[in-house]
Amino acid sequence: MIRRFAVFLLLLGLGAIFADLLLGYTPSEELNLTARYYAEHTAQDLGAANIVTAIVVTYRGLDTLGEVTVLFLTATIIGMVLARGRKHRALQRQLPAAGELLTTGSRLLVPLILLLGVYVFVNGHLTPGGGFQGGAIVASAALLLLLTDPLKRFSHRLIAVMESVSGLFFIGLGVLGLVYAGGFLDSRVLPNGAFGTLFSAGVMPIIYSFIGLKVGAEFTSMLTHLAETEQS
Amino acid sequence: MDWIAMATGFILILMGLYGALTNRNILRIIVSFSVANTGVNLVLVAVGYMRGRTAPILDEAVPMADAVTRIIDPLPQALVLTAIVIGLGVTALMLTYAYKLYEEKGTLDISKCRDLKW
Amino acid sequence: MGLLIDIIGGLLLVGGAAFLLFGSLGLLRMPDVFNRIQAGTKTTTLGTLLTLAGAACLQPAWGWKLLLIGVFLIFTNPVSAQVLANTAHRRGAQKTPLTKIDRLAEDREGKA
Amino acid sequence: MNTVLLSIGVLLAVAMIGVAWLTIRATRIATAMLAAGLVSLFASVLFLFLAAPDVAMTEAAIGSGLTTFLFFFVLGRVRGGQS
Amino acid sequence: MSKGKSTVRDTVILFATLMLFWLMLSGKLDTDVLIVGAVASLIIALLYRDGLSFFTEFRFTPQAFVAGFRYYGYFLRELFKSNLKMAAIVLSPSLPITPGIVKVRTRLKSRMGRLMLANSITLTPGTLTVEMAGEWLYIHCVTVGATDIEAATAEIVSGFESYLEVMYG
Amino acid sequence: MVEVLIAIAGTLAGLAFLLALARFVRGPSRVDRVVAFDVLTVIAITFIVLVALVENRGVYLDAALVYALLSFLGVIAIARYLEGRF
Repeated sequence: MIRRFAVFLLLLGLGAIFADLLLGYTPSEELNLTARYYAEHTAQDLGAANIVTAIVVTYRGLDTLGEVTVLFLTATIIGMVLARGRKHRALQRQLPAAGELLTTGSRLLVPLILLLGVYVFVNGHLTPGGGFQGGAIVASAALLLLLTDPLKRFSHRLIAVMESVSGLFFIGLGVLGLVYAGGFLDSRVLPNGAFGTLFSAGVMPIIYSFIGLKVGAEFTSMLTHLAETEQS
Repeated sequence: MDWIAMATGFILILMGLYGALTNRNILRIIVSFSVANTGVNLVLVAVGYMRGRTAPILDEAVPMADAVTRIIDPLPQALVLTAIVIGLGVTALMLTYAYKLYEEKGTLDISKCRDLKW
Repeated sequence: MGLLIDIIGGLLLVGGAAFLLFGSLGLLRMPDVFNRIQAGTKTTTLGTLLTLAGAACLQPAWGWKLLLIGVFLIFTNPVSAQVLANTAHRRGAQKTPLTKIDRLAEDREGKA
Repeated sequence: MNTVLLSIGVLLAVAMIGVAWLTIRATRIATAMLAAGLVSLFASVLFLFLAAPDVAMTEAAIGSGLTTFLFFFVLGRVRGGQS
Repeated sequence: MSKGKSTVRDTVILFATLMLFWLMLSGKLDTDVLIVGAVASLIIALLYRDGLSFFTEFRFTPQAFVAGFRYYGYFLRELFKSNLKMAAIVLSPSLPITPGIVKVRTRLKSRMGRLMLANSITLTPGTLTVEMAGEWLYIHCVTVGATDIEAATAEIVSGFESYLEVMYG
Repeated sequence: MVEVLIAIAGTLAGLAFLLALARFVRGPSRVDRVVAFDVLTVIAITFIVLVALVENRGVYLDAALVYALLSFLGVIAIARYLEGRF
């Protein structure tokens, strides 16, 4: 009873704060200084059409590096926690196979989903989307395979190799930016190219593609680790 | 629109916290947290919105020259992008621990886990 | 000419939305799971296809992408409807008393 | 024209709150998870209304897709431990 | 199931289909788009060997192409007709339905042909494939017509099957 | 003229959304709720197309592509869970 009351009080206080914030909120009419800088300079300096991508990959590239690291740590911890105490016994589950329609349908759709993922992360600097979304879509393709055949096993070695190689290339491109351009993760290693084409915005699409592969590998590794736990 | 989204986001945060504090099943607590997470994202995106403007992507519809007067603030969007991805990582971690806990104790009721209580 | 195509596109949009409404109405009114799947998922698929066609009339430059969304829908939606119906049948979902015949249940019982 | 978008936005917001109530107070835990996925879905459409297509795509692919799947996956593993 | 066919042919067809999809996604025909699309499609086609595409078991004969076009025309016509019927059912106050699951037979052997048949049957409202086992299809109908196997086959399946048989075999 | 038609379409789609939502809230069994989930995702695609038309931004359509995929994956995942075979 006391607990309920405490929860109620806490929520009431938070609600009061939120209501105050909400009533005091005045929508701004003009872009603030940072946003104005991004709006004016992104297209000329970096050649990227999608300003959000420019911020994620170049202006705040270190943030993204940290984010990818956090994801990597999460995937590793999940793997370690789930691998501990797992008994290496033969799979004894008797699972009926998926129906013929689902099998054929997934074999038809998986390549298309993979291609959609590649499109999303290669075109990150032109259209909405980018490495994280593309990586999630690539992982969805792996998920579809897992759903169709629960006993399917992906090669952990392949996933790990893909993950680390993409990570290495990501860091390597960042260091190249340090050597040949303004600083770490600067995208102007390659020329900017014509605005609005696929090969533009320096190394931005390449970096985002590697982020996409890395994120896709990390998500896939999380999913496969969870899938390999035995049903209790 | 921004005002509506912001109010909805705040209400979602409150509801998520309420659910997380009053439920006893760990999985339900995690689900409530994910609702609160969505609410936070909604509030952050609503802060960056400006009326009558459009997405920060330059193409035929929004030429480079009048970008300053036509696009909205791109920075909150980049932040929320990060937040969503990290949110998935955190959720996956919580779920993994919930599974491990169930394997050890055979229950998901949080009031039964009294090992660390003093 | 351009105006005519615009109006056709707008009418297609309205027709698509109307089919969405019929689908949802069927989803609400039908008595059991299978009929709900029938009314819900497929009428809405046609509704969305019509909406996409209408948008393609209004903005011809988006045509390819709209066509692609349509193709994805045509190939994903029936598969998910089938999987769902199969699951419902396997779980022994309740069938409305109006049901005349169920060959699948007969055959499954015959085998088991 | 903008009034229609605005009313759809209000509709989405109200639907989100209703479905969130279902999330924290559903009798079955699977329903709660499904409702959480639905909250994410509506939030994603609302992001698009707020002129943030990047965020909308991320929320759709990650928040509504992979997260819901992870929930159901773990729920399938701990079947019987629900209360 | 057609086994023993050259996998090289399948891979090439998958590659071509993926390339087509890439061009539809991009919507333009520049050199850089083509290069990146070719590399991505090639990697996916080589990596995922089980992949099927719409044309994997397609017979590349003139009759098959003609049948394909006529199939799509027939399919769209059926789609509209049955959707209107469904709308009438939903809107009528008394809800005149007599649902049931009937069993029908198909002659199709190829995987793509069977998938297309099941999808077509499902997409036309009023009929829904519930299970496919061997040559038997179990179909849920909102208004059951004939209940015996041969008559139901003639009613539901044969329209699509005659075209699909020419296309895929 | 076209704006009026788009407005009518938006209203009808909104009504459809409400009806499907009612089925989701009421739905006696979980399979009913999954069907409603599927229908709501498909209606969301219509919303996206309408927003793209009103705002005249073709780039919004990329999100609709992801949705078309998502409804499929979500429904199959939940159906597999309900069958009890993960």
